Amino acid sequence: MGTTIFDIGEEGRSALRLPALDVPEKNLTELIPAEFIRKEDAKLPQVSQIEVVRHYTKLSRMNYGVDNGIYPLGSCTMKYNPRINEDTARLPGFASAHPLQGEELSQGALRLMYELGEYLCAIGGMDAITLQPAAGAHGELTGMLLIKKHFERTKGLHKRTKILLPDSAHGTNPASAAICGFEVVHIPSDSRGLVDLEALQAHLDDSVTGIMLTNPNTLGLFETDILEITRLVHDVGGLVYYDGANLNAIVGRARPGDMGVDIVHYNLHKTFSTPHGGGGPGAGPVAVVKKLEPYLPVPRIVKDGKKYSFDYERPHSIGKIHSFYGNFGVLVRAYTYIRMLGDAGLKAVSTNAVLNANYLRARLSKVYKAPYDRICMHEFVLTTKGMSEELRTLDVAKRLIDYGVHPSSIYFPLIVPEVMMIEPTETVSKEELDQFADALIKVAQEMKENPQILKEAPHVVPVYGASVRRLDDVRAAKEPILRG
Amino acid sequence: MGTTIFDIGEEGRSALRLPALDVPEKNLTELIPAEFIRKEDAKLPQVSQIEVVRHYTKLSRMNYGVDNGIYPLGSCTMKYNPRINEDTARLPGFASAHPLQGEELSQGALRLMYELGEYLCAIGGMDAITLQPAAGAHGELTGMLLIKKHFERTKGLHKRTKILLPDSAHGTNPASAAICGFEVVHIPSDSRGLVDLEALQAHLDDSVTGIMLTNPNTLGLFETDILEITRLVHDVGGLVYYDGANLNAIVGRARPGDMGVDIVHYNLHKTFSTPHGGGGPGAGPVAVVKKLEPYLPVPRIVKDGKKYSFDYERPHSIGKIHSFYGNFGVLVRAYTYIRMLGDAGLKAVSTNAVLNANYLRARLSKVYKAPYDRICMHEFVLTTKGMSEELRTLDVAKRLIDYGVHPSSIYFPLIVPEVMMIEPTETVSKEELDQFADALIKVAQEMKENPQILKEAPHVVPVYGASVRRLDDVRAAKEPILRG
Amino acid sequence: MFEFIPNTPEDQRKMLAEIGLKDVQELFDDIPKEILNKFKPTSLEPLSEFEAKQLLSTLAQDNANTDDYVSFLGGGIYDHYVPSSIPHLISRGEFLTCYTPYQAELSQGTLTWMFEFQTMICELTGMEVANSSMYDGGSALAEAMLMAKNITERKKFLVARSINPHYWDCLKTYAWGAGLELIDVPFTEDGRLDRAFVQKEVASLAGLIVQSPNFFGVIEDLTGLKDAIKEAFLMVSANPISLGILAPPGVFGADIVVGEGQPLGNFQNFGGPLLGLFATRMSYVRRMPGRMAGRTVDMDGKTGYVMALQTREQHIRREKATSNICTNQALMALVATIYLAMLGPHGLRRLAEINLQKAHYLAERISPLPGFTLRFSGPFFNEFVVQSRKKPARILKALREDGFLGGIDLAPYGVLDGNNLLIAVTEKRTRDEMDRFVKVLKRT
Amino acid sequence: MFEFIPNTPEDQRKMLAEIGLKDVQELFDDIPKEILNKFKPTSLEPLSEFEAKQLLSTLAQDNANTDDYVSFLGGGIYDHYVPSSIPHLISRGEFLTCYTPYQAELSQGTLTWMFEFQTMICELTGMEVANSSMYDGGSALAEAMLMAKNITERKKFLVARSINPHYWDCLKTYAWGAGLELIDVPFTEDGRLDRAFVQKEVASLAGLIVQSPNFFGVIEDLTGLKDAIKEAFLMVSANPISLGILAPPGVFGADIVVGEGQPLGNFQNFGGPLLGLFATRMSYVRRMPGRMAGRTVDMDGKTGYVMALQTREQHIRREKATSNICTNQALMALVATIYLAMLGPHGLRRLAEINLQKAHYLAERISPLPGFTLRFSGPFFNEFVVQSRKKPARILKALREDGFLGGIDLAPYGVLDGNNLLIAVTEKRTRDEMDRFVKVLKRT
Ligand SMILES: Cc1ncc(COP(=O)(O)O)c(C=O)c1O
Ligand SMILES: Cc1ncc(COP(=O)(O)O)c(C=O)c1O
Repeated sequence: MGTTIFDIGEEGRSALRLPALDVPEKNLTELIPAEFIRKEDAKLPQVSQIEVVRHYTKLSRMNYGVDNGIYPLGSCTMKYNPRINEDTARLPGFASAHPLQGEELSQGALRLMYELGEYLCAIGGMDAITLQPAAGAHGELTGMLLIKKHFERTKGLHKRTKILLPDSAHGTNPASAAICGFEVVHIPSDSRGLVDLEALQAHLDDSVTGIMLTNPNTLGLFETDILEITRLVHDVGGLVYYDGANLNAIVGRARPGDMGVDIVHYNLHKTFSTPHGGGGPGAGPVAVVKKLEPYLPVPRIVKDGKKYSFDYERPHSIGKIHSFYGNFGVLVRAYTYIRMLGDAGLKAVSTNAVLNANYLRARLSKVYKAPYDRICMHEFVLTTKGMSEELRTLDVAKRLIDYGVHPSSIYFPLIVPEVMMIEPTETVSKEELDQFADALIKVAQEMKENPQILKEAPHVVPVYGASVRRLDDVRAAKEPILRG
Repeated sequence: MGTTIFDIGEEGRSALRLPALDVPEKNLTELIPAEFIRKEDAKLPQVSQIEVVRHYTKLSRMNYGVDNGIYPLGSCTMKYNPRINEDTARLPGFASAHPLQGEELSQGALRLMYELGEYLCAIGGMDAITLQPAAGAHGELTGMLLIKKHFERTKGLHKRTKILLPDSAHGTNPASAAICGFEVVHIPSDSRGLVDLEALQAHLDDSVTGIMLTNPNTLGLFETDILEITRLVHDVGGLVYYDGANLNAIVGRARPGDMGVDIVHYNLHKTFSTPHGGGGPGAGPVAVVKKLEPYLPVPRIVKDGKKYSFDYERPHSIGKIHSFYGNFGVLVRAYTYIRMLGDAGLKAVSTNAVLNANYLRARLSKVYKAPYDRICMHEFVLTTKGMSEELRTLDVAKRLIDYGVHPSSIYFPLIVPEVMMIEPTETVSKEELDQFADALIKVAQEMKENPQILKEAPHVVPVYGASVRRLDDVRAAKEPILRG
Repeated sequence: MFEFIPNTPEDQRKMLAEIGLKDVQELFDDIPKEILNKFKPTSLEPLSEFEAKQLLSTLAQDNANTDDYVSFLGGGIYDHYVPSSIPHLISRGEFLTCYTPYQAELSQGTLTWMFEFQTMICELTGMEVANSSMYDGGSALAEAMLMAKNITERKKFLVARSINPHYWDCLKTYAWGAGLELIDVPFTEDGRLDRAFVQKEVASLAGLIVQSPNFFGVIEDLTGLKDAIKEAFLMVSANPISLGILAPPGVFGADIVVGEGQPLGNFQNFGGPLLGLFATRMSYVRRMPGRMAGRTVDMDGKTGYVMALQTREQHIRREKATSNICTNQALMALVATIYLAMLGPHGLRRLAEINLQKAHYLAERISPLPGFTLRFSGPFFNEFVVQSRKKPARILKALREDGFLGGIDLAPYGVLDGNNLLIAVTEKRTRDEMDRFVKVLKRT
Repeated sequence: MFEFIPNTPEDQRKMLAEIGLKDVQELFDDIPKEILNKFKPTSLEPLSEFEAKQLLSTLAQDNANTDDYVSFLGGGIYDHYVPSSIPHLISRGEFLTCYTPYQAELSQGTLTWMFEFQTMICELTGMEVANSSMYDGGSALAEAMLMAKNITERKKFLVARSINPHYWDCLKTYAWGAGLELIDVPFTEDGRLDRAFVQKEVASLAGLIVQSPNFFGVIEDLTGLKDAIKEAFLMVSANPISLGILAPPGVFGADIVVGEGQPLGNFQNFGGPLLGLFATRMSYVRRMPGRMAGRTVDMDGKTGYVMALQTREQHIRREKATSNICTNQALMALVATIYLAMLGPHGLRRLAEINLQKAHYLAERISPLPGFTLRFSGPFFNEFVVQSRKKPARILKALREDGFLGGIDLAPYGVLDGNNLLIAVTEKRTRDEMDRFVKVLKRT
């Protein structure tokens, strides 16, 4: 372990023969002034093709993905990534299309984007959409820019400076708002784990641009007062931004648009099954109500008769937020998924996502503390607080690894101490849920009987499991070694 | 471990939705007599798609392939399988072509086969070829049938009944000959490890159809008397069959056709880099000298101007030996490989295959006994005979697994006791050779110092290595459980 | 240096030093000079991967394929849908680049799926034991014949003339090689085996070879056949997809069941690689060709798998082996395993039903057309023979121009008089495609 | 049941019993009835995988692609050859289906390649530290601007008008959002940044943004720029392939180097997913956006990797984070890592040379043609602007009919007067293709 590709190979090896230069070769300095020419080659690895294949095959085996077992990261919706998505995204007409080849030669891609936009609007109950954002946070930023544009256009920007955020919000929410210069005001959660309505009201005035709301929230709870919240915010002229990261809980049965929200982002890499790729790419389309449509990024994709085209003539648009049209390849995957599921499938997604979460909650809340012990949506939180003097949730997570399953999200949301945030998704079987629950229950027992084994976890185990023992994060922060 | 797909899933699950039936559905018994209809469904697994993907991903991780490290099985040429081969073989024009779509619509496939035949003839120094055999043994059988046909046509079959085989021959050789009813006569090897010329001569008379010769032989030695051997066999009217499984040793620098052989089979899954697939598919084209061409299987691929076609009008052909034209997808891979290498690449293959083998031999013969300690070709044999009272080569092999490398072939060829037959191929790096040699040398030391650890090997180790401990073969033979 | 060969000149220098040689040429001193001097290269220049890809793409584009054409071709190879998961899974290096599981502890993946495959093939065929693959449907049938010969020690075989003529050709070749006698069994007007003929030839019979659905797509009546031929072997070649609805040959007393496994999730591959299926009775297991995985335990008593009954095989038994097969069609068997796991029992049955229903839909629309009749009256699965007034070549040409691979002209096979087209219909064919197909037929 | 959802009705029943509910509807009781009642479905019927594949294939066929056309399109996205090994390796489920390496011990594969990637990007750019990806070249440039603003606490940026106009559009959007002032720096007749203009605007400058090779393909002269702007940030966007032969921005004192990593083995993907590259000085590492892997040791002292300096990131620092980025473009960074490992130092240099030589070959053949001139005199890499007498739309149409994607018409960008075509040449273009291209130009 620890071996990088730089530790492999020998001077002079290469893994790819280049096509022959079939034009007369000129002296380099005839073409480029000598002072612009690189003096020393970049120190890249020198390896043959088999060494590349072996090295990255080996690295892959030191990873754990959805394909390896349950991966119940809360707020991440680590569902199965159908292989058909990969194949459709790699069709040459998609993978080898150039973004500037012209509308006429891109009708298939434009139609796909147009229709995907329509589907997402229908799923969200919204009026118009941009597919440009490359991830959820990028969508949030787009949303903040839309809010800013709205108040600029309606001449409210001078006094409207604040954005309200429940304290359970994901870190990207405040970070996105901050880029636009909005002042972030945190709204506490109440004992139900929901937005504290009184606290909200206390902050509502005409200095507010709006609220960013995650629903179901990051505790896995549906904001039951959402109609009241959106009304209150609208009453002071504010806009409601809906973080749709948790759409998996309600897809096919309830729509943000019917809750009074103005802007919503979707995470295609969560709800719509596109693979997470070790951290990305994703896609974070943003849908809006009619009145915000003029501000959406350019180009928009429009349809005229049977012809699709890019519309750049949008004087009030916030402009572009991606070099081209967003993560098109991710859009192809989501399109494929939505078409395969249809309405019945989409509804089955939320049904089973919520069922699975509640089943786990029912089994685990007997052993761990569920701070909000009630029917949850697609995910729920537990805490180890009070279960041990010496052990933390981190130790529980690391010990879970020894049982061949991936731990849940931990230490998020910030408002629950020693939290585990568990989202099984609809694509795990009951047997896998039981395997995960059994492991977690076993670990709870070990907390009492054998705390040392948790502290030393994970242990290195065959086939699946850790490839190293517990790693020293502190050292990595103190003396960062960030390149070889 | 031990879990099969049948142990997973639940009644009612399925991993694939079928296309809707878009024609009016009739009652089954209107279409098929009731007595022909299956009463009970086949008991197949009932699993969702994610369960399929997880199960087979997990199974794959319990395997070790060329992609995982050195795989020095003697006589198997476990070289790197370039990924480009997979991509060219899966081009729709190849993978989704139907064998009976007609010559006119198959010109690309026919051209590929025609040209591959030409290349293989040129590489082997032969006159004509069939690409039909699906593997080496299938090629051998084809060769035996050609010999039989030759003597049938030349009216020699009544007296010619024997086939000569060096005792170092691969088991497929005698088995293939036996199918044709030939009597197998074993020729012993002499002290050099080569065909004993005297013994050969003693058996040469007009009862002989010919000889099956592997060259370099399975001890990794070039039959230095080959010109003499082929001459002697020809002198009594016999034919020489050349088992080309070991062509990797000489490709690009010497040709069976220049050694006086009449028939040669190639193993495309060895010399020409097509993947072994867990046991197949391979391809075993058979090339012949001019006089045997009329007997080659139908159809032959012929070229007329720019047009390629199938020729079935071959009255003296032995007939068909494959449902269609052989393992076409394997042929595409070999074609790709040969075109990428060109002459310079082919020569570099044998240079480095032989260099690597000799390097390992030089290092290892200091510790293990090399029964034929001289310059070898692409492979060599060692024995553990005399190194330990209680340990066998099997134990050495199993212990090697603990070091993360794949053992060599063992117990073949049969003429060397406690043999290891080591073929590194040209595609391993010196570092990997050293890693393998170091491990084998370490194990030799352990044989003396810690025999028990060898007996208990392999141990279950993380990332790579065994997924189970040593398995009970005897039990599997005594009480065979061959299905779940 | 070449991308597939790691050795650099410096590596070579170090290695030669260890060996005690000066030059790589010396490694080849054992090869007689006369041989080396005769060497002639191929005159091929090396190509970069990109150039090779371009070249192969050009060749591939010179073939029709069933993505671009709407295919009604069958005759042993069928245009079924291959689920995306399959190529993805079998492309994993650990499946693709390993060999025969010689070291069981490093091959539990392969051995486990082999065991699964064997189980599934037993289930499909109604037999007790299956091997883990043969080369193809044709050679599997030939191997069945050789096994029957070995067990019965007889040489006379009856072969239904309604079997796939490509298999029939293979049988002839093998039979000639092994000195066996093949007697053709004719078929009757319904397209099925002439049972009366069989009755007359039972004496000293080694076995009867029959295919169902046969080459004409017609389902043979296997009832009572085994009784009729007594101790002679009943060998049945079956389309595995059809076994989703058809009673398995095992229930009719078959001794050996073989088949072509391509339809089980394998691409058509211009006819190869294919997948030979082979199953028999447990009592014959030690006479059976081909590799098998068996369940056992490891030193800790944990379940694991090994290659079983290797003493049948050529590397141990040599000229007395049950077969010469060594390298088989493992990867295609893995494909079939995953395919059957994906479908499950209900899926396989439904798939068979869809094939059946669609084929009958098309047959019913073609048979009333003037100039076309269904050739046989027997029940059929997903394939049928149409007799036409016009030459099939002309009809196929018209169809081709409209984007159809319209079927197989049976003229070259010489088994049927007149103009005959073999037409197959899989689940991939839509009603719309079939209706358009019929329109073209009408026009011709 | 759906193939992606394992639960059977029986599973559901058991689970509901454990939860203590009767019906799945009860799980959704928290959702206000008014909301549920308003729900409207999309009216999409489920499709089988086969049907979906057919549908998507139809859509894909409705796009040109650079397999079927000979492409001279660039402008930030290039038709380089993608080696087969790359899609195969990144398709391994363990790479494809994992997420951000939150549990380092189960993510050593991802963390190791991140570390490798960071190292390679440092090597290419001549910088000290790199993150593990941004969304794309455009947003990477915008993030560089935000970082410069945060560190310098200034708001005025000079932006070379010769940068990619798509990036320029992104900068405008971000700048407006963050309240920054952007001043365009014109370019001179050789197609390069007007240095005199820069000199005049140095006061209270936060940073200068320049691209090299710039949008016109011209290599900017970066010498002395950092000295000219003093403590203001020099931000350079670079084409990573060009860095095989061009002196890295680091040697010219760049503070931040960004770029579009698509050319490093990624498909063109109709413009996404792409790969934002981002590198800076070690002294700014704690102000840098994006994820990074760092080397550390495990409990046994063995080397391993973790996510480093997470305290910069939004999940800890929230509104004070260096960026809002969370999900990034990891898989594309893995592609780039494998690509650079495959090429090696000599391969990358040679690849850059081939691009350069071929582009110049074509430019030299176009420039003497009547009605065509090279627009700029400055040195260029693999792309150049041709000014034409005729309208580019007409020229492109003629080219298209001959199978060429002939270049980018620069009219819509409004940065150049007259008729201008941007033409890119990669290693995939053969001399024959270029000669045919020139013939078509001659004809038009
Ligand atoms: C609730 C919530 N909002 C926003 C995000 C940010 O989405 P992304 O990572 O796609 O930028 C996440 C991501 O995990 C999230 O869980
Ligand atoms: C020397 C030799 N001959 C023949 C064969 C048989 O080839 P195949 O396995 O392709 O049938 C082998 C296979 O290992 C071999 O090593």
